[in-house]
Amino acid sequence: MMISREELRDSARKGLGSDGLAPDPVASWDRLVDMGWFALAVPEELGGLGLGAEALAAVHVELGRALVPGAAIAQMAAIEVLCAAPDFADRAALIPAAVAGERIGLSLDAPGRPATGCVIDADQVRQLLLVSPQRIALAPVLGATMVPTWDETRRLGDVAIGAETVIAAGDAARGLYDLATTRVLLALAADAVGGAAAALAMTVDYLKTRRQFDRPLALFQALKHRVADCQIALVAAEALLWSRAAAPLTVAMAGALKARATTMFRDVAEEAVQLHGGIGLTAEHPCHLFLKRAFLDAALAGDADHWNAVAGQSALALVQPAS
Amino acid sequence: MMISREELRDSARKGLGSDGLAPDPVASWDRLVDMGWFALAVPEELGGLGLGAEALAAVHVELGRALVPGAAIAQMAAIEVLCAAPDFADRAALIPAAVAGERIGLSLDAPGRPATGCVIDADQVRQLLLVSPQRIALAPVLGATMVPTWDETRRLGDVAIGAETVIAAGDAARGLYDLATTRVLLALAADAVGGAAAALAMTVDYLKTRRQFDRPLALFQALKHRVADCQIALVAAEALLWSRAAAPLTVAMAGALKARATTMFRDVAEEAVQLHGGIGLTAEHPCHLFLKRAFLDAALAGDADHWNAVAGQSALALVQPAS
Amino acid sequence: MAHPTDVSTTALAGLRADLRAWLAVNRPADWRACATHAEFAASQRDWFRKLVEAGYAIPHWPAEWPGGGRSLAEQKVIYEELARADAPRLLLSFVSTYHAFATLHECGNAEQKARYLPGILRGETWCQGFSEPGAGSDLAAVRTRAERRGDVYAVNGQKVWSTMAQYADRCLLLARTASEGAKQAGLTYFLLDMTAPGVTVRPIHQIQGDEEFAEIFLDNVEIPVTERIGAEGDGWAVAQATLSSERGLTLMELGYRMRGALDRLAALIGETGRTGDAGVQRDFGALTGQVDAVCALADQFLDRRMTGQEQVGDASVVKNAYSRALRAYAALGVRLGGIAAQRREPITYGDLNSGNWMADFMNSYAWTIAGGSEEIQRNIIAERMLGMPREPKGWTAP
Amino acid sequence: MAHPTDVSTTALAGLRADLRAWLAVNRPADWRACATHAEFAASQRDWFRKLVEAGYAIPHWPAEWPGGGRSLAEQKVIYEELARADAPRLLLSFVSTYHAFATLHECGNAEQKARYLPGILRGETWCQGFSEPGAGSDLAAVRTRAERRGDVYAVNGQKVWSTMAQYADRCLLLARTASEGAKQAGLTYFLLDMTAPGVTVRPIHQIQGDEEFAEIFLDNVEIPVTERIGAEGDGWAVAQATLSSERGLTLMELGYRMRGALDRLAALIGETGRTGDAGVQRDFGALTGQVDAVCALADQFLDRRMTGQEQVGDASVVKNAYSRALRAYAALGVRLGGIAAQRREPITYGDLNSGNWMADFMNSYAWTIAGGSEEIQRNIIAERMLGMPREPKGWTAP
Repeated sequence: MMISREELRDSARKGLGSDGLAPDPVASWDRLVDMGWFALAVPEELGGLGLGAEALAAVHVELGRALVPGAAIAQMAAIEVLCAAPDFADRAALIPAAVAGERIGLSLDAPGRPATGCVIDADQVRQLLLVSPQRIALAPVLGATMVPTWDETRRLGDVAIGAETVIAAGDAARGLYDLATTRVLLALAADAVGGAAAALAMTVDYLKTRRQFDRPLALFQALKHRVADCQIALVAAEALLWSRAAAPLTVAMAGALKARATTMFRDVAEEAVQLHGGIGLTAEHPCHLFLKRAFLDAALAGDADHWNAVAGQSALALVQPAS
Repeated sequence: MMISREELRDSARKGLGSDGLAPDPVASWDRLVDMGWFALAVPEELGGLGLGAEALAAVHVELGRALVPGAAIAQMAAIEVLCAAPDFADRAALIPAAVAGERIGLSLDAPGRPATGCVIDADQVRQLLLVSPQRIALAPVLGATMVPTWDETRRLGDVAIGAETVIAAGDAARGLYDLATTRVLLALAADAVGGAAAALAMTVDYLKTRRQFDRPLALFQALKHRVADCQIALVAAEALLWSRAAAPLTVAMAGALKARATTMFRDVAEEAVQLHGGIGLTAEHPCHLFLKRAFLDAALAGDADHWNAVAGQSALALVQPAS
Repeated sequence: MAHPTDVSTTALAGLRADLRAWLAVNRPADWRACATHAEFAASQRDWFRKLVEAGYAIPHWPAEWPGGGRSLAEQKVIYEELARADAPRLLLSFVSTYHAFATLHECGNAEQKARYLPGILRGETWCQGFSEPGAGSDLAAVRTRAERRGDVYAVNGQKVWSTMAQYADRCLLLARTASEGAKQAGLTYFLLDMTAPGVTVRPIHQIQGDEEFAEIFLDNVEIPVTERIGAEGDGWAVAQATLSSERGLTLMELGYRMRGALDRLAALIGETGRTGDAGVQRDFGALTGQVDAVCALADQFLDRRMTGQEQVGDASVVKNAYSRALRAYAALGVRLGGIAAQRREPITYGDLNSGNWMADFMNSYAWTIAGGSEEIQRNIIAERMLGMPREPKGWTAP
Repeated sequence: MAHPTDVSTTALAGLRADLRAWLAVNRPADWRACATHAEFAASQRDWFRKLVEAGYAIPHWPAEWPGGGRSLAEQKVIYEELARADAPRLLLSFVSTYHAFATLHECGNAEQKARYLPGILRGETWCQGFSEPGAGSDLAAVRTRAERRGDVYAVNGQKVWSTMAQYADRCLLLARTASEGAKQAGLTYFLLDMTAPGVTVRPIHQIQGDEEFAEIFLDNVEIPVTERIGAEGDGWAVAQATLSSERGLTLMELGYRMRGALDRLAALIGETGRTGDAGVQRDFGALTGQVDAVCALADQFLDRRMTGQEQVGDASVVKNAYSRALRAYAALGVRLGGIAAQRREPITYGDLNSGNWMADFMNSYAWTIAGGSEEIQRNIIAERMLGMPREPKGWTAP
């Protein structure tokens, strides 16, 4: 990509840095618009930056790190699908509007989830892009019922939709489905890597500061080894993320990455709460926000059970059993 | 039981104590005979001690602790099956002979194992008791092919057998199958508890003695927490063992116990090797004997995958799905 | 405390039958429906009153108290049956009937006993003021100051993680009266009236939405000298009496409750169509084995107590085994629940195995962190059961 | 060592194509069939000779050596292709071409270089004499004594865990020449002729049946002063040069080999009829993700080295991630293999992912214990990557 991972990271941190953890939903959506991130994957001929998966991942790592609320993952994937559907006439107006922040929901065919359920920020979405391997369609959102969610940084809702406009079917739909799915899975993996990095850093800082039995907790070897284990898992998941972002990606590969990264985030966030001790159990400390985001990341767009099975089946299918 | 767990334990330790770990196979078989353990479960009217599952478990804990070689588990289960088959005329001669040490093999219908394969001490067994839920039969052993085994304390072989004499069929066979299976599973769980206790004690001693960076390894908190984890798993598995030995036992319950205890033994033995460092990798140190016995215990008579699935199915069958 | 008399099996069976019959009529069916923690506290008061009237609330008190004088075997039967009937856990009265009772009974003077013990049966509730923001698992590090001023002590400081302190009438308070010498030697034990001027209680908002714990702020609170238990400097010893007042019954009860609640997981497996999933069968089967092992362990622990064979560290093993199983139970529920489990449902107060999987999962941390974290328990097991050396006291950061 | 020149993508592709073609003809097909460790050592010698002749054995040496002067990117291509072709790992010549070379190249004098470097290319093998029975992960605790007696040092002591020392011609020896002052300051570095009188080598019988390591006993062995590297007391510094000579290439190669060997597990799943077992599918899928992550991590590590971005602790992370994946790989094989996996099959020398599951499992401990145990790596990660405080040196048992 023309803009490096590091440049995106630095610009994201600069942009988000002053807002603190889990910033205001409206203000941070505006900030994403202002920073031009919804144009990240839009081709240059359509007025965008024409960046690819690596840029996408770099941005979502930072959004995860700061626990930024909202539906940026869905918005960016929806925009990318529209950009890849040249025969859809309405996109000429839709893309610039979406880049400017008008919300498009994304409904990805995923296990255990109705097409109109679990839409992030459902009550603010004007249109819903329905994505399945057989068919891509756009529908107006007529109303939404928000459901309380454990993750306090993402608001889920069920929507009622109007008449659907089909954008693609057959092979074209399959291609767009693969695009949307790999992008969403990659973005969720990136979110998990960023979230885990922040949760771990917060925990290490806490252990260095907090004293018990006349010494900082960071001096207890058993705790040191546990944060070292978190670090190993985090760095390995991050390496896999960048390696996957740099090369063409199948749905199964993206799923395996998402399973690995979100499981790692869960593990790190679980350790973060335990290692924070009592303070980690109070809603006044941000520790639990990571835990809850980790669990929602793990459940969104197919969980580890689903994607690990897909990865296993896909690896088994490649091998002829020995005679 | 009339003889307490503690009395059996003490007598076993006294009897086995001087032989060291993994004692001579022939001498230790003779010792088992001398101590009268093959008569443990034989009813008093047949000249035995008439003891039950708790005594059986107490003995096998000690055999596991000392890594005693041989087929005591099969022998004792075979004797108990014969004792519970009053219609089988030959048993009048067979039982006293077996109690006196003449070897009877036991072939338990188990997943992934042919009826005449994986017989312990196959080349010394004169007869083989074939146990399946449908049919219990006895057959002369015509020959044996020993196969090298990783566990150096138990020798496995495949046998060729002659004409089978049916001992029971139908409901009677089912009852004897359940008896043999629960006894073997309980005994393997006991062996695992004993083996794990010895492996853990050896490891704790090593950590207390061995110094690195000018202090005993036992002072490193990360290592302390790992042996504490082993201790928790061991004590919990042992409590389950005694609770199961004290009450009527289904095959599924015995299987779940066996899965839990042998998995715990594996975990403890794996940690034992790691915590012994380099010395744990040499065949000259006994550490590896526990590891290999743990793995064979885990694989014999159905592995944890098998028995946990049986336990899960059985627990699911008991519950009506909520409406 | 209770006299461990030799109760015959027949008598135990009789107790069991009586209680079971009583529970069939009197068990509150709707206790899970409380919409607020305050409502739950009220339902706890009702339930405690019923149990007192029926003679099941204080089986561990001496025989001179109505419903007291029960052997440990009888107490076990009572808790088994409460768990079996899925009756509410006794949360609000727990500190009163165990901690406050044991402290007063063992260390209080005649006046103090006469003043407070009858009140407990009338429903006066106590909370515990031990933990502090800076102390956590290190009790000796208590910094709340009590300064003698004539007939009173003036107390200043802050307590935290006090179970249901916002509903408590009185508090078992540990405070520092001297800062020289060994840290333990400077502690003194008080009985605090929660309505005294200068006492402020703030419930702690827990991450799953409960308010089971509270902070207590003490701003120049005056405690009469007569409300001191033991002498100045005896606080550490008195606190040991408080802490050792309940051992094992709770974990046995909770183990049984978890075993009963495995049905919820089984139902979830059915509802999500995974009955035939071999991996789920195995994971669920392994969990049932883990829960069974916890129950066996808790039973064994109580049996050993009854026969005087309890050893140092035994309690830590049981607690750790329980807390892990609790976490594993909830984790399997969260996993199987998938995206549906991420919808926030109203929590159930006082239940650790509610089937509200995310809430259960977060609630399980109360067992791995509070009352001596898992890390502290592991130290105890390694050092006191396995005889590994303790880290020298002088170890500090370079 | 090698000059990191800017090799074009085309040149790399050419190297890859050449090597691939060469390997198609020259890769020994039967290297897994060795019946003894000695036979394996002989096959290693043959293989090294072939690689030297073809110019692929010492890509990291300077350009004046035939086959040297390759960039790190080129070295990576070479190891990728060796792994891809399932060619034998370079075990016997590893210490010679990496450790001995780096030590001589960086710290040896002109005479020493001239005497020993050409020998390595002719097939002289070296072993490493660092670890001792009492030292383990604590290298500074070396106790083997070297005493100056005129023109020689008389050396007494014992070394252990020396890879293939029983086949080595020479040894990189670390010994103590002074016992006062800082432990590190008393160490001196020697080049030892393994045929010298007083040297006895005893192979270590490993638990899986291999004899990859040996003990070295030194009984009044005389080493000429000219065979000392650096000055007396420089041993610790010289040893750092030895230990940092290979970083990353091996792990990258081993990661790729493990990824290739996933096929063995897939075949086992098919053979045991568990292709449709949902739990096995998930566990195998998760393992493929774990192995892929290790490969990505090793690649990233090498990339960072090439661009000068390597940080302290990076190597520990890669090693730990690899050793865990290796253990998980073998553990899944053992589990799926069931009772059949408990039959002892002849081991395959030099292969960590042989499909002899129990042997592979036990072999994996060499990675979690040797060369800095996982525990030491975790300390390094916590202290040097995450900045947590080190335990004070003075901490000893009470």
